[in-house]
Amino acid sequence: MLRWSFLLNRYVVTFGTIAVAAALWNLYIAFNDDGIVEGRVVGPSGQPVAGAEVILSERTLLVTEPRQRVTTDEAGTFTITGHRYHRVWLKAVKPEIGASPQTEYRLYFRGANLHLEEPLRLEAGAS
Amino acid sequence: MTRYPKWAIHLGLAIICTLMLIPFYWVLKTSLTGENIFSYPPAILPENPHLFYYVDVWYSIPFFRYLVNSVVVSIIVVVGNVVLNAMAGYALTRDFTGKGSVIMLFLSCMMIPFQVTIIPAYLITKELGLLNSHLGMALPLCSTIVCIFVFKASFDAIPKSLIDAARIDGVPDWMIIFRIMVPLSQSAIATNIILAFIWSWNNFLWPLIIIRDNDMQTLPLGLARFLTVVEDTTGALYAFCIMVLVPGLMIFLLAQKQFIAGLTSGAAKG
Amino acid sequence: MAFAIRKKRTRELLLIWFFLAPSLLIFALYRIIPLLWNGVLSFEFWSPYKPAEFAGLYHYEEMILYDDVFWQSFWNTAVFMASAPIGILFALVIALLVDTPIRGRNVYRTIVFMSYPVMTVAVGIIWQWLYNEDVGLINYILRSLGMSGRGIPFLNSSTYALPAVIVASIWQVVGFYMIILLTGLQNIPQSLYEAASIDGASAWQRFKRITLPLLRPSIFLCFVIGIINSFTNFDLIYVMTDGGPSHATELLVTYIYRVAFKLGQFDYAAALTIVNFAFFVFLAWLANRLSGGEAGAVEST
Amino acid sequence: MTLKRLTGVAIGTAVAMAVGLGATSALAQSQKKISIMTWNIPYFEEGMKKWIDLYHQKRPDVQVEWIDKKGTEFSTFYQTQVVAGTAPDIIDIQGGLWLEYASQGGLVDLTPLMQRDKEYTAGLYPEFANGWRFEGKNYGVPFYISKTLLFYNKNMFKEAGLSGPPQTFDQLMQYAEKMTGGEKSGLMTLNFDWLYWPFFAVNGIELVTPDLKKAAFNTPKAVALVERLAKATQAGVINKISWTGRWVEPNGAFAAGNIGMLHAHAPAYFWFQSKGPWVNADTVGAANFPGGWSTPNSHALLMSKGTKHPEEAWDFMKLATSGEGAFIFGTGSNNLTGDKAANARLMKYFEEKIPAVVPALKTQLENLDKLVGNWPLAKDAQVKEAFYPELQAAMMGEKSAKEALDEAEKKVNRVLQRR
Repeated sequence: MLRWSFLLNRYVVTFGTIAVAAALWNLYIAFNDDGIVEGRVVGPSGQPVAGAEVILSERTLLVTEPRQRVTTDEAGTFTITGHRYHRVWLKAVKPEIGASPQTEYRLYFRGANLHLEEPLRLEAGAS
Repeated sequence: MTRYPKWAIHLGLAIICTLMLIPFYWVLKTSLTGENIFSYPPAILPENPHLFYYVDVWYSIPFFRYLVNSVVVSIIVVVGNVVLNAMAGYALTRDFTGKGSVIMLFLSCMMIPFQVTIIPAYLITKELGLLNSHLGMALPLCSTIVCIFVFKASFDAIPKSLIDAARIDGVPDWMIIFRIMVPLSQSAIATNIILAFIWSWNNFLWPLIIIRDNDMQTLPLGLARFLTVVEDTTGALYAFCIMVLVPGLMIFLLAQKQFIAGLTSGAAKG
Repeated sequence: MAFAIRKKRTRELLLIWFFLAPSLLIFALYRIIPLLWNGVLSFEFWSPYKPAEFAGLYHYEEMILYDDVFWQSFWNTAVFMASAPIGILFALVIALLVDTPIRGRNVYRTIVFMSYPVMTVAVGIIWQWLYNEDVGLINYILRSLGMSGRGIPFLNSSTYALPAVIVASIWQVVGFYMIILLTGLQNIPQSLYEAASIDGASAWQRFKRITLPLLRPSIFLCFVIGIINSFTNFDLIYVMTDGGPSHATELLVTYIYRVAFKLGQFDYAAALTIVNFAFFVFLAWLANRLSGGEAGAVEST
Repeated sequence: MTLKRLTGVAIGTAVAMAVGLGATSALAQSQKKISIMTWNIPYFEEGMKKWIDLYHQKRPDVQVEWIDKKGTEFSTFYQTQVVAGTAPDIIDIQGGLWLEYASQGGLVDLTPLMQRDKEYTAGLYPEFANGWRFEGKNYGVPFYISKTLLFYNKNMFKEAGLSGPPQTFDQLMQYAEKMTGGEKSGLMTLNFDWLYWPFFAVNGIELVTPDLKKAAFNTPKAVALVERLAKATQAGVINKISWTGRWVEPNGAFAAGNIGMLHAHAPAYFWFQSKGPWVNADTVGAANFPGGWSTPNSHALLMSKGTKHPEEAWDFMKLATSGEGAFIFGTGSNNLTGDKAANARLMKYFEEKIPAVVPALKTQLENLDKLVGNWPLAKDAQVKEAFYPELQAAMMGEKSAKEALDEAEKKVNRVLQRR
């Protein structure tokens, strides 16, 4: 029983805690890095917009490059899967209504799942 | 020892610590906000702090790979310092002809700046076949003069009677060293660990010269990634500085108790 | 019997040299051979692309007779070295304060030491900003207090640049000094102070009679580190000012690097290296002569 | 005892890690290999992959190694490699560093290759290609180009009642004076290499005689100019950082919005734009320096003398500096290249993606006959070192213009005459 007590010194405890934390974090990542982005697109007055195009872009040096496009369904929701970035830019466009400003979302790891609390709001006239 | 009131000492130390901490605070603040530090007037408190610059650092360079390299090199350096310096330090506690010259030689070696030795040192490392290797990065730092003297002083402080007694009992030299002297010099070992770690961890120019392979780079070499001229990398640069600093601080905090004691015997028992 | 003693002695000598060998080997490979290489090069015309030619004293003549920058960096190095006592004094005050039995002194020690493990490049960048003429914190404070109208261009004036760099360098190394002094302080037996108190010595007298003399080896070690610093402190200047403005902060070591790798005169840089080294050896000899016992103390620290 | 145990564990870990890592790096050494060393473009990773893929279409059997170093450590690393005989085959160089290598025979003369591959050479701008010519031989092919221009803060111009950029040097100084006051100063220039030389060129001052043997700058006109600039600097009309800062400080100051005009090269735009959210086409203008003078600050690809595979390296150089390869580089680094066709494509790309930078980029291809500050001096670095600190001292008011120029003349002549 006493044999294990030598493990109770600050070196083992410190590095052990770090190792455990790193392992837990990696475990968390493993379950949450499917690269899913879910959200809704709404019009200027807040009504869901079907058939809007949502563009996910990545920033390369100074310009943003579109990487994926999806279209919203009846309820105005959309799902992007399989992105591999830790910073994504999202923009929704529906030519008849307008466009949402391109917004940056930063993530804690590559391919992190993202559920948008706030819907992308189209602004009339913008493109 | 002193008759000053405690609050005065606390006040004095608080002022000094504030002065020492201001640059740290600014590095930390900028790493959390990424604001242009050349804007005026400077914002004293961070606005909208976030950790995403640390994420950027992690992905901008192969951080984990560099970290592993840095750790490997530092471990080699630390082990080298502890073992080799202990040996040299022990040798210097004994009397022998040429001792004075050896000490003078060590002292003058301290004064040769590394920058003037780059080319020949590179050629030598090439001859040894150690280019692009962890050992090649570590070797020049594997024995350091200050640390040799720390060991020497620590050994000097061990009562002669103890060693003589062991000798009379017929205990061989190497056993005296490892069974008596080393256990009594924990503080010198701690000192060696901390200093060797700091020096190796922050070493920049030498790895830069001898490493060509991207897979072999150490953390300080990642700095270049954050000093390019076309991108705004201020926040990431400072986040990077913090990330490189943390291990050094951690080692210091862990070994602090022995460290302070180690330098004690190093400095005063001459 | 005499034979046995001699045999034992031989074995001991073997052990001693065996123990010294690895360290000596490392220093030979990475310090001494490169220094000799520099020595040979300093008498040649050499570049990476051409075979060497004998040059005699050409480079030394150039340096001493024509090279103003050499002389300037020489004096700057001397000033840098002479500033070491300021840092040590500052460190001594801190060490005395954190040596008192107060709560949280470990926290104070850690904070003061914290500047030492920081990458020098980071220290340089942050101090560059602190000193900035328009937006730097120091000028911001000076202006907020109404002490100066336009900002002081610390790093851009040949008057302030060297002191400014020295302050940053002291900031970086003061924690290291403090630890050394603190350990020296802790080794002074309390009984000495008690005895002095009984004799009615004042705090100042106790400091002068007991603390200072017993702290001399530690202080001397700090000096040695300060002197090494002035010879090898390259990164900080390289990042903060790159030797400017107009070589106002050029030290010998930065100048040698500049000459070798920026101006491509490796042969001339080698001559500078040799002079730099000779300068140090002279200093060491002088220190030895002046302080007698003290140098012995360094040997044993 | 804790420490002892720790040491044991540490040794074990270190050995295991070293062995593991060593094994991976020991693989694959037998193939033909060329290496390219670039100058502080670590972000070009993806583009480099594309380059190598393109290259492998033509030469599948050649491995390509990429090394990137920051400008400050570039020459240290390179010259060490040269001494050891392991120099990278291709190097990307900026400024005058190459002159010293070329004059000592450290670089491959590319003239025969350029003459052989006429189609490739014809696609380059002759003015930029000639910038890499030393004693009649071409040592480099232009890789990406930039030269100095004048950025101006339109907000400050408006406040001062000015419209449009200055056309003459006198106007430049007057405008700068008008905008100066309080925190604001009218003019700023970058000073590294010879970037400030247009100030001298516009006033008809030459650095050296045409045979490059003697200093030619110490004239009454030059003294008057230096006095004028120094006075303006003392008055804050020219911001002092012009003579002391390197890159971050001057561009950072412009980004802070307190500088009327910034004399810098095109890449500065991206940098101060990233620091100053206010920067856009409506607030920052770009124009040629009065008289159209500019100092090129271009990069070229050069070949080390020690290369074992000159043909393979040359193919890579051509790929990187023309056609698709050049376009990849332009988009990957936001630069213009030395290839005319690639630039035409790049301009379209920038007009679509970053229209704000287009005016600045346009100046880069204008007045190509008025490039200054690019003398083929074998001791360029030493001349710079002899000249600039004196000029700096005069600008900071520590020496009179006359004294400084006299001293500089003496030093420059000494460098030019020394062996």
